[in-house]
Amino acid sequence: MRAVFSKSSADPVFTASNLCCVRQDRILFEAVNLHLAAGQLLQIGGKNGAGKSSLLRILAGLAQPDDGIVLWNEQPLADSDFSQHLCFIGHLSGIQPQLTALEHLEFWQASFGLKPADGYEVLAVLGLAGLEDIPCQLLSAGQQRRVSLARLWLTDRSLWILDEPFTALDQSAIVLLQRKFTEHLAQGGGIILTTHQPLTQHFPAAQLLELAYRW
Amino acid sequence: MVMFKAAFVREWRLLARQKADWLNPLMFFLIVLTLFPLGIGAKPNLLAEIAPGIIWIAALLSVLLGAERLFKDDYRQGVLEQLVAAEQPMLAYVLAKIVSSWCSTALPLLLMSPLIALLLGLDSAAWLAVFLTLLLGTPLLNLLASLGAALTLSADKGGILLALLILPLYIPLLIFASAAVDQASLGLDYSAQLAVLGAMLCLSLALVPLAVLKALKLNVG
Amino acid sequence: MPELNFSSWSAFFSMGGYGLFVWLSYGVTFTLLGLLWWFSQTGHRQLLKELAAKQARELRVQQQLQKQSAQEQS
Amino acid sequence: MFKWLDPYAKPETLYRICGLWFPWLMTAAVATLLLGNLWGLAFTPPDYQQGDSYRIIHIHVPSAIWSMGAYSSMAIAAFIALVWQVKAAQWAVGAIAPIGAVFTVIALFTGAAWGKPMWGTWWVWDARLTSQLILLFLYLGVIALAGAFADRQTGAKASALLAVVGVVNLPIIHFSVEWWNTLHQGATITKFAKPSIDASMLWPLLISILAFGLILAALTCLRLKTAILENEQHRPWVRQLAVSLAATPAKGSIAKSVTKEEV
Repeated sequence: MRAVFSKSSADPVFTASNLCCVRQDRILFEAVNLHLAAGQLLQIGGKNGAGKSSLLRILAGLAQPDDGIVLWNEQPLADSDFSQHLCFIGHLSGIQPQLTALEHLEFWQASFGLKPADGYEVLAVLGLAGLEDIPCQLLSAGQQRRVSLARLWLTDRSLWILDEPFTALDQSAIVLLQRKFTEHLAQGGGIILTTHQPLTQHFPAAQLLELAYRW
Repeated sequence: MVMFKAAFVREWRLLARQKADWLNPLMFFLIVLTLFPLGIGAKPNLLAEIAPGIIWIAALLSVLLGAERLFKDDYRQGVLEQLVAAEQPMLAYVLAKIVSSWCSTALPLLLMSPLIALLLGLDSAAWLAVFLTLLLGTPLLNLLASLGAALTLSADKGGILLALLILPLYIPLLIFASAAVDQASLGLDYSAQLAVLGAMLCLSLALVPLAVLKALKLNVG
Repeated sequence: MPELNFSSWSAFFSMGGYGLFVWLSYGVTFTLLGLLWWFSQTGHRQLLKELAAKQARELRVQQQLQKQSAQEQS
Repeated sequence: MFKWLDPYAKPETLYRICGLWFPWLMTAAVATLLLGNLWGLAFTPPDYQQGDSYRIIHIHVPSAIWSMGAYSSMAIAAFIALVWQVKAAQWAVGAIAPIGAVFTVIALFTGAAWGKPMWGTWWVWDARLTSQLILLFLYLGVIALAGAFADRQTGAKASALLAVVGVVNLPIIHFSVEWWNTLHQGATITKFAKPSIDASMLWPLLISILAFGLILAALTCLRLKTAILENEQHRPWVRQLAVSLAATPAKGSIAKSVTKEEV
């Protein structure tokens, strides 16, 4: 059911070399290199304003690097089928306050090209039972985040790029999400995320890329 | 197609829950129409003569008024960046947006056109011309307005800028549509003007959604 | 060589009665073109100055950081 | 198509080329402008119908021609920028737009000043004047859009897209305005007869047209240089350039520093 991430698990399928990003005439970062193989997790750390989100947007193909290149299966992102393997959840939740959780799931399933699944089940797993059909503006920030993360339970895509997925989540939700990560990695998927949470405890093999704040 | 349906249904739900979004431009349209006779004078001959211009200017202003919100929420809440990142069928999404915006802003205008004709003292032949030009012209208004909305999506002062960019592009539409109504009120044939409007509609139906798509992508990136 | 059309300076300036319009047009044209040139030119210089100032600022920050690290070491 | 060009070397080379060409183009522009205009003002006979007022033609026609020319070159640059992602073309759009807008204003103003003695009024809704006015709106839209974004790159790309949309619309607008004009043509407005211009009057006009073209080219070079620096300011070559130019200050700043020391 899952898209094949790589031929042999040892090869990095997702590499970025010599990335440079300039925002408002300030060099956020330069000469950033990274690579990710099947079943790997990459954590990007750094102070506020160090360019973590900008790096994620470049890796997701949303923004163009000012220098350097991002490769998927040895092909530049734009020429590859990268976007069909990507699930990107940015720091914006993608939640429309007037719509209910179920209606969100419906839209996401269609936009991922998936067959409609049982939304109630997914939402119950996320601890949102009983909140499925009320407008999201009535949910708390943490509950909205859970709705937003429900996409990870819906999607069959292999590379997840997540910007601060743990924000606003309580301990039980964090554990839930980490378990989902473990499951995804075990199936040969890859995860790139930014977080200030130390992850090496749960994911000893996680790579850590620290972006320095620079002038 | 699945995406089109999903996006369309989503848009309808939003419109049903945010009624002010489409009701306010409609009220604006009616109020502007009332202002003209009050400002210029209500002599029936004069009104009938300037009616085509008034109706069309009011229509394009009210469409512009509702245009800014078109992609704004989806942009602010990160829906657009997710759609762009996952290369989901964006064109279907764009088309769903344009169609639903036409249904919410222009369709009511069409339905109200007999009332408008009554207010401005147009006879039934002129009303038919108003109806037909609105039918052919308003999709064009919505297409171009959505392009303006997409272009100014991440701009600092989107609203007024949107009007500035798009109003000049409306000029051909305004010219041919009001000329058609003019001809009709004189009892002349106006099929040529309708044909021109139809041609412009076909051209922009083919090109504008692509430009909107491009504009959305570069605003998100 | 084409011949001079006007017999005197005053005839030249009055332009057969159309002097106001002719000279107004030429005046506005040359003023606008001149302004455009001037703004483009000063904009370029201004930018270069700003870039130099920005680098000087960066240099000061770096020097400050070096000083701090030297103090911490000693 | 242009991908093989080294992304580093290109803006730098372009900057050098523009710097090399600008003085020559500007000198040629000033020389031809003076030649054409003086010739047209002082050395040609007056028009048998319009008297000396027709001498406005030597700035009106060139600015009108090149306001269109500037828009088309801007749109070509915009098309290249959008299709082949050439950054230099993207910057050229922003560099040309203000020049084109100024040309359009000149054409409009001189048209009005020419119309006053001929038509008895500053403004008539003549097809050409009206399309020129709409062209100005299109230019203003491109300029306003370019400056409306917090992120300069987004602004440049959006205005490039708008320029392309505008150029598709321009013929439609032009023909619809022309058609509208024939429909609403008032009896009081007498159009100019088809110009059958005498050779003695034609030469200065041609030279003036050349002059405005040279002005467009020269100012584009200058503004493009600024745009290159602005967008490439984090590159080493720009940093070196800025430092080396700052090390040799202009006369004004020396005078200032001297007075400061005296105080």
